[in-house]
Amino acid sequence: MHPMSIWRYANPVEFLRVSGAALPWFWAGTALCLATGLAWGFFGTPDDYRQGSTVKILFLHVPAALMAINAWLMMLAASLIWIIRRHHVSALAARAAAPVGAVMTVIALFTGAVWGQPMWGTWWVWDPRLTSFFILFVFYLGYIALWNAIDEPDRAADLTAVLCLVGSVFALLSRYAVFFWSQGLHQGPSLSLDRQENVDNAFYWPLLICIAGFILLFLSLVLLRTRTEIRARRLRALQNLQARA
Amino acid sequence: MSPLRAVLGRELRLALRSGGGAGLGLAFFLTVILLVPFGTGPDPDRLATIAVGTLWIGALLACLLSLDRLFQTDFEDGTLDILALSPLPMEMTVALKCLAHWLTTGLPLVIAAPVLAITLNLPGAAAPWLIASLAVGTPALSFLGAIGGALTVGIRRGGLLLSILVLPLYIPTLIFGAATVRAAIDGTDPTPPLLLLTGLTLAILALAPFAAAAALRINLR
Amino acid sequence: MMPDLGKYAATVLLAYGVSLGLIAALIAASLLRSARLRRALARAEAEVRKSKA
Amino acid sequence: MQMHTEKIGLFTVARGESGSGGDRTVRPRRFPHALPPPLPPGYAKTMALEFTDLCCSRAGLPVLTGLSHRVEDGGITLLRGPNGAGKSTLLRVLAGLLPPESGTATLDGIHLGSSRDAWTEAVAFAGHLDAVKPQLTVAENLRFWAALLGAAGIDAALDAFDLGALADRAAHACSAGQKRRLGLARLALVPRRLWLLDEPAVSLDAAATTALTRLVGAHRAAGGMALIATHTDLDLAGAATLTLSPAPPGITTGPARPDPFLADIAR
Repeated sequence: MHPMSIWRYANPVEFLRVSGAALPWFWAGTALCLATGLAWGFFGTPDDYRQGSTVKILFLHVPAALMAINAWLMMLAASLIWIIRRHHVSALAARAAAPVGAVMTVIALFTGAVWGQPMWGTWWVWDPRLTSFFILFVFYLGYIALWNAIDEPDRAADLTAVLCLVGSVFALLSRYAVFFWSQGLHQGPSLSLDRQENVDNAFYWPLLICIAGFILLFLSLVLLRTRTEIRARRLRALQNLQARA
Repeated sequence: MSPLRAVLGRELRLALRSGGGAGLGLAFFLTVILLVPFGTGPDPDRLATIAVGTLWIGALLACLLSLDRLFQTDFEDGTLDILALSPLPMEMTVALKCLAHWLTTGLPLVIAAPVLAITLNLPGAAAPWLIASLAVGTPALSFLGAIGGALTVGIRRGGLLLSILVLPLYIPTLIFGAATVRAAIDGTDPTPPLLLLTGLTLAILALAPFAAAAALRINLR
Repeated sequence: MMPDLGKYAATVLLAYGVSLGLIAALIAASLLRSARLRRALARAEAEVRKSKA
Repeated sequence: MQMHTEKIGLFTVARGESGSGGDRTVRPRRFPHALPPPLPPGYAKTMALEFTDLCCSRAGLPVLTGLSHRVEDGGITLLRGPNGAGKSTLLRVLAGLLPPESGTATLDGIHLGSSRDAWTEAVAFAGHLDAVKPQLTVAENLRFWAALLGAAGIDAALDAFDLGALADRAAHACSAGQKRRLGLARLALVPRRLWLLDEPAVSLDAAATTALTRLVGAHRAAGGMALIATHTDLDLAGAATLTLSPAPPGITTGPARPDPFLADIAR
């Protein structure tokens, strides 16, 4: 194997070494970005003329919603790597990411509901986007439950990878079906690459920093949890070793 | 007798013999529909507004009920090992088992649904669309259920997990199926959702056996 | 220092409080499990070394 | 340990010692387009079952650690060994149900993992489960398997284990031994090159055990091969014996693959 190959990091020992060195920096970046972005957003942005101070929820709602979807995409990629190349770290990273994605989904749903209450006059509407996130949350629950239900780690990795593939297709299908089922109250995308179409400049930079903070938070948590999963696998292997000795 | 007919005939025979539980799904469906008015009150107008949702969700749950038997008994008595080594591809075996499941569970629901719709005061004009949407949609329920059944086949008492895995997969089918009947009630054109439902079902019939067979092979290792 | 949140103060504070609480709980749970497995693994490694020696 | 690369699907992967790179579980793929390694000269025409350096683990525990053996045309091998030695695992690997982690197996020149159809048409597997449906009668059970496997009829199978009198009895009314006979009768439906039998004599009475040895004898006389895991003595003259022992307490499952989570304390 080529020494510069990225698959080098798929070796658990190598992964532990590199991630252990990187993790403090990730945590520092997370703390810095989240503190800056959220403080700027909370203290340093004006109220919206229509939505009042509720617009500050944007700085949690949008990054959490982004990460809820990106976490699933990361799990999909990791599952594919496991199926195709059978790198154990990849399967464990998918397992580690699932609860993080689920919590991000809950945050997106909760902040959406709290935000919607004064705007729409009700805590919950079956708005297509909220509903899609609700569906995504159920997929997360199923995925986590399947991991926990199977004793053999490699078999669990195989079966959850199949579920992740099927779930990805159906999460996407559900999204379009839900848009067919109900037209929404949501505003269009709040952030795009074209700054003219963006939310007001006053919100742009703090939002960007918050998104960076959430991405770093996700990465830190996934690294930490993957390290834990690797240790759990090694512990299991050592216990097997002792039991046979 | 061809291998295809052999598998299908055996599945049907097993479902219809004692302990097969072919009628249980239908009985469950009847019971659910019986309970609904106790929850909502007997007002016919109110019942009419929820009839479509009740019938479709009742069908969904009745279908779910028997899914854990789809592969579990064959897995436990070793039949699945031999089926996996037979000349039939695993995907075909899965598809045939799903077809048998639909014939013994889904089809009775399709036939019973319009009768029960009358008790829920569903407008008569919508009844043909209810039959059509269920006839087109319930095969997808059996085939999607096979994925969940295959994933949980090695898990003891996996029935609850199976429902958590399978029910979210039913969402698009439920949306288009119920939308067809609702459109008929509202007087709009019910064909677009019915066509979407048909396309969805065909795609599921084509692809689900591959996912289920892959999961079964993993569980047979 | 506290900005005037107007009539939506409760809404905004609730959203921030619960979200940050959830994130903190997730981090705490991850760290606790990490520490627990780290200890358990260290014990197991020591036992393996002892039985090898 | 030599290193060679092999084209598998889209990827070229290194086979052999994985060294520090990655933790790939090297296992033969079932994709039909995967090219099997070339056969040594003079090997392809050999009518035999041969497996080399088979390694396999169940639930993370090594079970087979580099097992090699050869069964000649018309040869019978009895698998011996204590519980947990890997007899059932070996049979499942050779049936094609369980992909080995490393090692190769060839049957009449067909590589395990290269063609599912060719392999499954050459083997018959009778596991420790009978695959008998209690709701069906004895004859219905057999007729199903006959139709599935493409057999002409079930009379020969009924005769092989003297099941004629039981033909119309519901299988749930059969004793354990009768169910076993029904499960084994499947072997007599269609000719297969290799029989893989897991404890076939369990719960069989003396007469049925004789019927079993007679059936295996006829199979051998027709040039068939068999691998039989058994604790009881079967009267099979000239049968070879392969004794399996539980994997030694150690790290690796074989020459090719150390457990990736124990790589640092592997040999």
